Amino acid sequence: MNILPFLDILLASLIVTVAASTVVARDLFAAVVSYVAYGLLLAFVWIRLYAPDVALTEAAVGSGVTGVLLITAGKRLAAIRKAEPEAQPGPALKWLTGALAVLVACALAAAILMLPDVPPSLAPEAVTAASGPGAGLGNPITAVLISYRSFDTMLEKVVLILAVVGVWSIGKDAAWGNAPAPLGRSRPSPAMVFLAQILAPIGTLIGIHIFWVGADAPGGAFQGGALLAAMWMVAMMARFDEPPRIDAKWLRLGLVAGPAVFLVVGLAGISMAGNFFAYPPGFAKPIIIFIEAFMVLSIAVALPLLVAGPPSEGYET
Amino acid sequence: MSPSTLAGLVGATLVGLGLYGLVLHPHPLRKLLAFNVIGNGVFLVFGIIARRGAAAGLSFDPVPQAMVITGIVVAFAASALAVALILGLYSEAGRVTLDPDAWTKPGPEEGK
Amino acid sequence: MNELLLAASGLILLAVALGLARVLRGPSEVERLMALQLLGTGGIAALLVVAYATNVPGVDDVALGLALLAAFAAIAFVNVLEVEQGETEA
Amino acid sequence: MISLLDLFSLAAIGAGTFFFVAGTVGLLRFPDSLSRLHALTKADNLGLGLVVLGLIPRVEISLAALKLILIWGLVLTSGGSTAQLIGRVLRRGRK
Amino acid sequence: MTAAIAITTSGGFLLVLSVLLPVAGIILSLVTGGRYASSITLGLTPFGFALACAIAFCVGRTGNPVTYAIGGLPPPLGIALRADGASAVMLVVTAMILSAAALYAREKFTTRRGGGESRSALTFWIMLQAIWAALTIIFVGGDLFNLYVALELLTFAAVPLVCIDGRAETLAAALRYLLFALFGSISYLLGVALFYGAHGTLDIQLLAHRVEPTPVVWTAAALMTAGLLAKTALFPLHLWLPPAHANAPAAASAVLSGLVVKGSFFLALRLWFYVLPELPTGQAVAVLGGLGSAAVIAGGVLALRQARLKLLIAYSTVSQIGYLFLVFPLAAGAQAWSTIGWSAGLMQVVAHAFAKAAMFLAAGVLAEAAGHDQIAKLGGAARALPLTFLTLALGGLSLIGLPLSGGFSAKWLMLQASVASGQWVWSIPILAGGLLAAGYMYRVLAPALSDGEISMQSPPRRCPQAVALALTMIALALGFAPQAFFDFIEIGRPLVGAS
Repeated sequence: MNILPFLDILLASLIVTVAASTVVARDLFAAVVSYVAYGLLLAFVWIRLYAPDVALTEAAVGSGVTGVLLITAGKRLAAIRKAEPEAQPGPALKWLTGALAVLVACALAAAILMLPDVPPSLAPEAVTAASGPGAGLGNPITAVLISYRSFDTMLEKVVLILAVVGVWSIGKDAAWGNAPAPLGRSRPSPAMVFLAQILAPIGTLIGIHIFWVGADAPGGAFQGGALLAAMWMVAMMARFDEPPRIDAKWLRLGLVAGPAVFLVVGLAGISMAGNFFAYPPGFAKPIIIFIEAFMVLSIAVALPLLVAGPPSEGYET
Repeated sequence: MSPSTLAGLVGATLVGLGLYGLVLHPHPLRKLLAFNVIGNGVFLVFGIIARRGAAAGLSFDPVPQAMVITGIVVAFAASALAVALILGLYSEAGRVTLDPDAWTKPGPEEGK
Repeated sequence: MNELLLAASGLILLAVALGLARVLRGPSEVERLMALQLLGTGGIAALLVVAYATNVPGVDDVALGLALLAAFAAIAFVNVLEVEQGETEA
Repeated sequence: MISLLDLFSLAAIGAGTFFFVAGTVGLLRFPDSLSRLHALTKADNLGLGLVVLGLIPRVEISLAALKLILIWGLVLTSGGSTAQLIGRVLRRGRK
Repeated sequence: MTAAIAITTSGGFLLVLSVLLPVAGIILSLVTGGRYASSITLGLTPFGFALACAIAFCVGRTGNPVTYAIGGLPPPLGIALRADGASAVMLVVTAMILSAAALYAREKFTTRRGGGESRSALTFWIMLQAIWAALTIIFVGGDLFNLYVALELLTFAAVPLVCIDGRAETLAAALRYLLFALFGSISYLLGVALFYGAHGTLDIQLLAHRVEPTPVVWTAAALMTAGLLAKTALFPLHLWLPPAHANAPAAASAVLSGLVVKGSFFLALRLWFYVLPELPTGQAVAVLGGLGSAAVIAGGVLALRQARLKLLIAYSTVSQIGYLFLVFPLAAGAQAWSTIGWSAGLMQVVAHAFAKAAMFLAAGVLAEAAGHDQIAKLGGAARALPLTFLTLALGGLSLIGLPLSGGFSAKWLMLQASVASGQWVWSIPILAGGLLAAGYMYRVLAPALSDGEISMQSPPRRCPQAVALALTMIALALGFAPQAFFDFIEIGRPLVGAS
């Protein structure tokens, strides 16, 4: 007897149930918590799909940091929801939307079932190229992210910068330059301080470890950077550290370090390897790790700032 | 049914569920949650495509997996911007409705 | 052997997922978060067992990351509750 | 053919599973928040601990075993501290 | 070898530089702080314009698209950039309108000498450069996933511009815009996933050779199109556009209405005319044309009912976007008339970009000088602000489609294509839209030319007025575009001359 299919079916039904409760839960906070649970279960699914790199990213970014962001917002907004009655959509609209959703889901499911029997794949090319002179990495996903599709990855870092500036821009004019509001209460409880003291150093080590092994094993700049970001947030919640002033020079430099180094190395590629964003054969791996190190820095700086929100008026450093 | 097909069907269901929530919920944070449900459904579709593309000694096709990693980070950035807008709206107006009529109706200059 | 491991992992997953009923039932926010914490821990356990039964490489690092994030999430959630308490006190 | 080591693994993981089930039952059935918290912490720590214990004989490299223990340690520390924190919140909420 | 179709051509490096220039500008602006952001942006625009012209020159000289394989890694594993005639034109237009918007905004979003960095200035200049970077990638990108990242970049750049003044109303508009845009991106991404699953590549040229009319491809195309329609604000997905465009500062409105919505429209063109040209798309393009017609009418009618000038111009955008989608039925296939349809579509994109940007800038001058933009209270404004109303009137000329303007060329060519292809039915919305545009332009101009006496809060500034007028002059000058222009935009289009 083979149990694996049953496990998969269990997992699938759990995911759908939790997603449904995210969508239909009456209580706002319950919906948010359901969503975080959904993210955790998804990490499990990614392992079942042989995607440990994605599982780690989903756990760190999709569930961890996003979870904190949403739960904090949900907690603040749950209070007003009761005060403000919302216009509920009428039954006709509900049925219509439901029918549309079912239609889309069915069409999509049919399309997925009709994908070609002999699936196309770039895996052979990626494996050959990843171990070739251009990259020299054991983890083909890292090779795809930093070498073949480096352009995507650099632009995605620019997206993070824009998101940070966009979040800052929602603050007040008078508050510009200030730090965002602190993440924790003014006198954190001893238990939290204790936990943060233990967690932050261990977590930092694990984050660096996951970045470092990323060249050859699951992990990499995204995952390592997200773990470091989480640890910085822990330190800020326990008030070891405060959110930085948004006009701090080091903060700006840290934010742009990843894309800036990527851009400079990409430009240098034309003289070193004959093409923009090409790496000279033989030096590819050290260069990739060099770029990744700065990307880790940028991610570790950007994610906590995105959660911390716009600069705050009431708070002076 | 193979695990990857199952995951694909789950992905399709998630997209449908999220779409329902995105259209119907009046509260912007609920809309954002629904959007994220859709997003993860889409990532799962990438996931099964990666899993189907197992070849050359790999259990997966690395290209779609790399795209999912990029997508997850972008989706987080989007959620952060949306949350900042929702909270900004709340602190500015004390409410978070998206209905445009609600903003234009009580405006004193507009009414005259 | 592997089948038994998978069965155990399925059981753990089922158990902690049933605990998620607390997310909907509440009644308070603390309860919802407790169910989430149980899911986090149980998820790590089930993940480890499945990974060793199906030989997916690199899962120990994923589980390590998950354990770290479970702790992070727990801190963040309690922090959310505490900030609110602090405000009501003041 | 099941070896003694395998038997040990199974027993430990089985016991771990039991604690998770028990923890869930406690979370769902216990009448008040504090006793639910109590059930949850026990399940967390013992359940995961036993599962890790059962898996350790099955890993080849000692580094992986170390990682497993680290995982348990992390969950233990955070579980304990958060239980205390949640307890605080609950007690204050009751006043 | 598959690489044969995507090797780097001479001049290809210009494409990479034109993307990296604004990216470098963003990085520099953030590091040096808002005080220098405006100088950095204004300093880079001439270079960006020169690069766009150089790319256009390379395309025109060889008569073939300019391509570049990034990192020397050709598709399917690598990413290629590819500029054809249409991309080159869009690059030049983007550089011109962004430069104009930057000049216009120079005084408004400035930092006082000795003062610290200001919120609105830093946001505006960084987002302006980000729009530039995103649009450049959208116009030259050759990989569907790369284009997804560019679409997201565009969203993240455009949304903060909408709420730059921070009022609750604008925050709500920005939030609605963001949610629509996110839905659009995720729907697009789902289509990308299916394309990859079915054909194992996302490179537009490779995909064009591999696609077959299977249900998977149709589903993917439908999903991507739906997402792009939401981002382009095609009726009935237009609800987010008017509040967002009407509430942004004038310079931002001009860019949003003139260029940003064209970005997602351009991707729709890429999808249907570059990825799927070999497929029988008859019914699909008819649906798009039908939605476009509905948008022309609905947008025009709604514009007639607006009380505020900026809202009226925003609804006029909804209507003019409708015209763009008539290009799908009118340029489909490889008939002689489809060339006319293609010319008409591109001309409409370009003419509307200039005219609408000019009108939003003019509306900005007016709103600043008069302190409001209520149409009913504009009596006599034309005498106080003659240049501004000249701009509005001439821009309106192009929107209506009166002779000797870019808008006239576009609509005349559309009529020709609909007659030549026997698709008479499309000429109804083309003509009706012109009448509606005449109606809403009359609503603006008639009170302004009347005898009323409007009180000016501040004297109008000269430079912004001149910038707006220059843009509208370009929109008119497009009416004299020579045949060489229409030949140029055909460069690199699949199926051209195949019949």
